Amino acid sequence: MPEIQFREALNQAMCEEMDRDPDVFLIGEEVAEYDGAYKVSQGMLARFGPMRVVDSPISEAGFAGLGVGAAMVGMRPIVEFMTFSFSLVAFDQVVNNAPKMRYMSGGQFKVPIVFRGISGAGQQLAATHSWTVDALYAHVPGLKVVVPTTPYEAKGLLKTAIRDDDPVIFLENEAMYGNRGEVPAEEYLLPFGKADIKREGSHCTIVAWGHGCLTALAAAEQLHKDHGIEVEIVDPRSLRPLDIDTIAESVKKTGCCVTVEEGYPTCGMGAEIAAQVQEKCFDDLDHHIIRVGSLDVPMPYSKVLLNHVVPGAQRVAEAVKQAVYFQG
Amino acid sequence: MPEIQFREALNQAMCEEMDRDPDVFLIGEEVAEYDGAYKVSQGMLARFGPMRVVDSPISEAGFAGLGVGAAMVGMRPIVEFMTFSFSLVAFDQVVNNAPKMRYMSGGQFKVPIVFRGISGAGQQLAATHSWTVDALYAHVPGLKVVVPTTPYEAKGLLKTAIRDDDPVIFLENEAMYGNRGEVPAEEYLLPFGKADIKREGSHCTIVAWGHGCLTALAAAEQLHKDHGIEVEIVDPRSLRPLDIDTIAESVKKTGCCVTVEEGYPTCGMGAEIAAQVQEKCFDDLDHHIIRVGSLDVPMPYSKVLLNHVVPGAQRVAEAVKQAVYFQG
Amino acid sequence: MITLVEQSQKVEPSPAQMMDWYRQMALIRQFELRCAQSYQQQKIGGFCHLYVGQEAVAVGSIAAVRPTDYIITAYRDHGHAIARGMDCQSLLAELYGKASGCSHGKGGSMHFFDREKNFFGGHAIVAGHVPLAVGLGWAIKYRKEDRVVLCYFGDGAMNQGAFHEALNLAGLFKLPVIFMVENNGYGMGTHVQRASAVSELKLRTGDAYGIPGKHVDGMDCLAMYEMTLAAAQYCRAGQGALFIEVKTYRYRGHSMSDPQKYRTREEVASYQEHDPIGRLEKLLRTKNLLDDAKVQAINNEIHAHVEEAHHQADAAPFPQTDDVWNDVYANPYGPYRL
Amino acid sequence: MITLVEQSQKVEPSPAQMMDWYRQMALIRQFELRCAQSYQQQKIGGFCHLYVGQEAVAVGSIAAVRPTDYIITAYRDHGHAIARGMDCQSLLAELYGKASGCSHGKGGSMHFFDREKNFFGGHAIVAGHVPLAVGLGWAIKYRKEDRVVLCYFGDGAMNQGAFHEALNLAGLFKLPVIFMVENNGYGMGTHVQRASAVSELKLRTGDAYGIPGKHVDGMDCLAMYEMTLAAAQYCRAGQGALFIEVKTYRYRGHSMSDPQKYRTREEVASYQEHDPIGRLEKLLRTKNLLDDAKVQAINNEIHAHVEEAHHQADAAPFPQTDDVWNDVYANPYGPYRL
Ligand SMILES: Cc1ncc(C[n+]2csc(CCOP(=O)(O)OP(=O)(O)O)c2C)c(N)n1
Ligand SMILES: Cc1ncc(C[n+]2csc(CCOP(=O)(O)OP(=O)(O)O)c2C)c(N)n1
Ligand SMILES: [Mg+2]
Ligand SMILES: [Mg+2]
Repeated sequence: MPEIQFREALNQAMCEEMDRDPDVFLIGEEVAEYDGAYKVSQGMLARFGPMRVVDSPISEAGFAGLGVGAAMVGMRPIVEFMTFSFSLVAFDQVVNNAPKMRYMSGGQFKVPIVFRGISGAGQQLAATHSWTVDALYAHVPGLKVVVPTTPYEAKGLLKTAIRDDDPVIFLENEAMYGNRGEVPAEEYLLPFGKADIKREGSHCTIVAWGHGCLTALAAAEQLHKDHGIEVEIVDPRSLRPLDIDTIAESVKKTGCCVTVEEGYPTCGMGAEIAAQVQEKCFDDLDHHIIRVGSLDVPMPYSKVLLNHVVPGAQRVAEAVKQAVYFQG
Repeated sequence: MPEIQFREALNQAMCEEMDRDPDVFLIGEEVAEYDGAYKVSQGMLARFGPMRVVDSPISEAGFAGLGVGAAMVGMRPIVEFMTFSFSLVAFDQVVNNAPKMRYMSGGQFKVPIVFRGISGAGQQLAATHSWTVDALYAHVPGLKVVVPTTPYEAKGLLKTAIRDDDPVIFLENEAMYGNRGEVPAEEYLLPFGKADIKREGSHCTIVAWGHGCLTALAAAEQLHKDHGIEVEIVDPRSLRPLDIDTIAESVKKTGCCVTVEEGYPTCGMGAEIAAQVQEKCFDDLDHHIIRVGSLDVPMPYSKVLLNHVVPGAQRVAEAVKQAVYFQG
Repeated sequence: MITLVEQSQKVEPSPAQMMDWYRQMALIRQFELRCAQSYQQQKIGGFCHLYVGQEAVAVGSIAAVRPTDYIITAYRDHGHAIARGMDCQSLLAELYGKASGCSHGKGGSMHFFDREKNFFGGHAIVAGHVPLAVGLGWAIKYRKEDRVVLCYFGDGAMNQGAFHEALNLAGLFKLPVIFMVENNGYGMGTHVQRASAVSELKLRTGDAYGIPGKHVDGMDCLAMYEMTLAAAQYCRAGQGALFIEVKTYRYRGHSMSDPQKYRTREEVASYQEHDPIGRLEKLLRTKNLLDDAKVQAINNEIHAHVEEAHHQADAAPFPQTDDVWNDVYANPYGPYRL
Repeated sequence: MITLVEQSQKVEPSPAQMMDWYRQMALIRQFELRCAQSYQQQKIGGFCHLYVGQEAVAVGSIAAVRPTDYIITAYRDHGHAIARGMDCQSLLAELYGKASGCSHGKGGSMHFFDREKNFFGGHAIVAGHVPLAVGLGWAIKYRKEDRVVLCYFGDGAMNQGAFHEALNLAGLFKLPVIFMVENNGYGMGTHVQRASAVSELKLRTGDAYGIPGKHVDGMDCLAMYEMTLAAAQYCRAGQGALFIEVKTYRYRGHSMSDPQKYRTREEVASYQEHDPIGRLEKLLRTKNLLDDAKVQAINNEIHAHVEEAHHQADAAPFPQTDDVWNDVYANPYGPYRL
C-alpha cells in the first residue's frame, strides 16, 4: 500500500469526490491560487478551475452561509475554515443554519455540506487561535462531527463526509498534516459512528481521537515498556454519532477508563463520554473515570506554558496509573 | 419582605448599581425607548438618559464588542441580548474577546462586563431561537456563568455580576420574568460559586438551576406526595465557578444524583456535573448518575412536540424513581 | 449602468394580472387578520409577525419572477408564502402546529418552507438568511441556470455582519440575486434613523459592494412589479446583483405583543391613506374592472376560503410526539456503501 | 464637510521630529529583520507578521496623536508598538515567550499590549478588534474626554461582519475613532481586487456608514502625519468618526511561511523604489539633516540597541509553568463584599 501524508489523503478524498460528482466544490480562504494555507488543496485549482475551487474574502459567515444555501439546492460544498478558530465568527451559520434547516422545514431540505479545517492547539498561536472545537459542535443536534487520526481515516472519512446528506464538521490538526500512513490505492469509505480499536489491552481503556489519540498511543507505549500496563485505546473517529457501544465494551473488559481531549475540559467531549460510560458501565468500573484534557485556561503563547496546558503523554500515563491503582 | 417580580428584581439590581457607579451603563436592542423587549429595563431610559441606557442597532457582534472595548478602560457595561440565541452571531466577541483579553495581555486589562438576557426554550420559537446556552459558555475559561432561579437570587447575583471584574454571562428565562418572590429592601449581594440547597431530602440529589430547578421542585413535591421519596435539590446558581463541594456533599448523603438541564444534553452541563460527581463520589453512588435534559434534537415549534422535548416534572420524577430503585 | 427601469420596456400588466394581484393582496390581509384572531385564541404560539400594510411588496415582486426563481425571506414571511402560491391551509396548519403544516409543525410562523415552490423560508435570525441567498445565487451561476434569487429582509437587518459579508460576496462574484429591503421604517421599535448611520438605504450598497441601489414605492403593487421585472432582467443578463430599497409600512405591531409606543396613531393613519390594496382597488375601479359588488364578492370569497382553510387546519391532527426524532438527519447513520 | 487636510493649517514638522521619525522607522525595520532571524532560529514561535515596508504608516500616524489617545491594531502589530514607544526588549521578550514580555509571554507576536501606553493590542482575529475600538470611542464620548482612537486593520478585514457592525455604530453614535485601513494590496495571498467587490476602499464607508473616507500615501511618513493630525482634529472637534485608506505595501511574506507566488519580484521591487525610509532619508539629506556618516551612525546605534534588547530578552527567564493559572480571572471568586 502506498504511504502518503495526511494532507495528501485529504487532497485525494476531495479530488476523487469532485471527479465523481460535479456538485462538489471547495470554498475557503486561500484554497485556490495559494494552493491552501496548509497546502491541503494543492493543485486543485489547476485541476478543477475557479468555479470549483473558490477563493473567498475573509468572510467566514458569508461563505459558510453561501455553502448552506448552495447545499439546499443539492450542491455539495466543502467549506474550508483556515482554522476552526475562525468558524466562531460564523458560528450562527454553522450551528443554526446548517443543522436546523432540515428539521425546521419538516424534512424538505437536505444540507449536504462539509465544514473542514484545523482544530486544536499546539502552534503557539495564543488564546483566540487555538480552539479545539470538538465539544462546541458535538453539542449540536443536526451536526455530525468527525475526527480522523490517520491518513487512512482522513481519506475514508472525508469521502464519507462529502457524500453524506447532512452537515459534517470535519476536524483536522496542523501538527498531523505531515504524518504519513498507508492508504489503499482502491477506493474506500469509512463509516461514521464506528469506533476503531487503535491498540488492544486489558488493563485500562483510553478513549482518544485525533491528535490526542497519538498522545495516548505514546503514553500506552511508555506504560507498556515501563510498567507492563496494557492500555486499550478506543478511537471513536466520529464524536457525533458516538460509538458508545464499542467504548463500553472495552471498559467492561478493562474496568477503568481515561478520556483524552485537547479542548477545554468543562462541558467537553470527555465529560460526555464519562457521563455515558458511568451510565453504561456503572457496575464494571473499578475506578472513577479520569478525564485528561487541556488545563482549564485560555491557551498561552509561550511554549513552556503551552506545553503545560496541552495534555502530553506523561499526563495521560499518570492518569492511567491512577486508574489501575498502580503503585510505583 | 416585599414580594416583587423576577424582572423587577433585575431592574432594581441594574438601577441600584447605576446609581452607585457612573461607569455602569446598559446597551442592547430595544432596552431604552421600548423599555426593553421584555420590560426588564422599564423606566431606565427616563431615569438615566440615553448615554446610560442605549438602544443599539441589530448588531450583536458590534455592541458586544463595544462593551468589551469600553470595559477595557474601566467602564462596566451591561450588554443585553434580547435572547442569548442572538449571542451566537456575536459568539467570537463573547468567547474570544471578553474572556481572553486579560490573559493574553498578561493581566493588564480587566473586562468587567455583564452579558445578560434570555436563555432557554419553551416559547415555541423553533430551532434557532430556543437556545439554552449554559454549556456553550460554561465551556470557556475566562467567563463566569450565572443562572438565578428566584427573584431574590436574580437581584443579588446580578449586582455581584455588575461589580465583578470579569465577564459574566447572566442567564434569565422568559417564562420566569413574571414569577414573584421576596426580596429584601436592604442592599445585599450573593456570591458566585456558592450553591443553594433549594430543598432538603435524603433519598436522591437533584442538581438543577434556573427554570430546570423549578421543574425539579415540582417533581420533588410530586415524589414526596405520591411516594414519600425525599429529594434534595442543589441549585448551583453559578455554573462557572461551580460549587462541586456542596453537590458532592449532598450526593454522599443521598447516594444518587440526577441532573436537570434544558439545553442539548451532549457535552452539556449535566455531563460536566456527572463527570465531576462520579469522580468525587465514586464510592458513594448506589446508582449511575442520570441526566435529564432536552431531547437531543433541534427545538420544534409545535407545542405538543416542544413539550415532549423539554424536560418536565414527569421526566425528572421518573429519573429519580430509577435512581432510588423505586419499585412502583 | 443602473438605469434599469428606463432600459426595460414599459410594462402594462393585463387586467387579469392586476385582478389577480388585488385578490392576492386581499387574501394576505384577510389571512393575517385571521392569524391575529387565532393568536388571541392561542391557537398560534411563538412569535407571529404580520404582513398587513406590506402586501404590495410580496405580491408585486413575486408576480415579476418565475416559479423557477428562488425566493427566500425573513420571519415576516406569510405574505411571501401566499404570493408564492403556497396553500393557506398548509400555512395555517403550520401556525397551529399541525403535522400537515408546510413545515410539519416544526417551523411555525417564522419558518415557512416549500421546496416544490422554490420557497426557501422563512428565517428567524435577523439577516442570517442573506448568505443563504448568496449560496442560491452561487448555485445558479455554477450550474449556468436561467434563474434569479429574490431575497427579502428588513431595514433592521442591514446592520448585521452577515448582511455585509453576503453582499460583498454577491458583488464580487456577480451573482444573480435581487436584494430587497422592505424598509417599513422600523426594526421592532427602532426607527431606521436610530439604527442606520445612513438611513437612505439605497445608498448603502453601491460604493460599498458595487451593487447598484434602486428605490421603489412599496405601497404600489404595479411599481413593485415593474421594478422587479427590470431587476430580474438585469440579473438574468448576467450583470450581477441588485439592491432595491422598498419603502413600505407595517400597520400592526412588530409582533403580536407590541404596545407601539414608538409611533403615533396619526403616523399609522397617514400610511393607511396610501393603502396598497385600496390604491389598486381605485385603479381597477377607474378601469371598470371592479365595482362595489365585485369587491364585496371577492372579499366574501376570500373570507370563505380563509375560514375553510382555518377550519381544516384547526381540525387536522397534531404530530405524534415521536415525530420529534424525525428529520434531524437525512442519513442518521451515514451513507456507508460505495 | 470632509476637506480635512485642506481645513487644517499646513503642518511643517520640525527637523527634530523628522529625525525622530526616521530613527523610529529604521528601528522598526531592524527590529523586524531581527525577528525574522530569531524566527529562523526558532526563538519565536506561532505566527509572526512583519511590518517591513509599512513603517511610515505607524510612525507618521502615531506621531500625530497624543500619548493619551488610544491605539488598537491587528496582529501585524510590531510597528505600532514600537512607534507607540514600547520597549524593544519587552517586545522581544514577548516574542521569545518570556515572563518579562509585554504580555508576560501569554500573547506572542500577535498580542502586544501596554496599558500604560494606551496600547490596546495586538488582535489576531481579523476585524475582531474593530468593535473594541468603537467601545473605546464610546467610553471617550461617555466620559467627555479629549481623546481619539486610532484603529488599524488590513484591507482583508473590511469584508468581515464585525467591521460592518462597528462602523455603523461609530457612524451612528458619532464616535471619535479614526479607522485606518492599511491597504497593502493583499490579505494573505489574495489581492484586494479579488476580495472586495469595491477595491477603492475609501469609497466603502461614506454612503454605507456616513463616515467620510480619505486617502493617503502610506509610503510617505509626512503625509501620514499630516493626514492623521487633521483627522484627529476632526474627531476631537466632535464631528464623529473618519476612515482613512492608507496605500502601503509589505515587502515580506504575509507571515514567516509564505512562498509569495501571488506576486512577482518586480512588483515588490517597484514598491521598494518608494521605500518610506529611503524617501524620508532623501528629504533629510536635502535638508542637510542627514549624510552618509549620520545614516551609518544611526543604523549602528539602532543595531546595537536591537541586539542588546535581543540579548537581554534572550537571557530572560521563561515563565513558571504555574503561571498558566494566573490572570484567567481578575476576581477568581468574585467581589462578594458590599
Ligand atoms: C440576530 C438577531 N437579533 C435580534 C433578533 C430579534 N428581532 C427579531 S425581528 C427584529 C427587528 C427586525 O427589523 P427589520 O429587519 O426592520 O424587519 P421587520 O420586522 O421590520 O420586518 C429583531 C430585533 C433576531 N431575530 N435576530
Ligand atoms: C476571522 C479570521 N479569518 C481568517 C484569519 C486568518 N488570517 C490572518 S491574517 C489574514 C489576512 C488579513 O489580511 P489583511 O487584513 O489585508 O491584513 P495584512 O495581513 O495585509 O496586514 C488572514 C486570512 C483570521 N486571523 N481571522
Ligand atoms: Mg423594518
Ligand atoms: Mg492586507
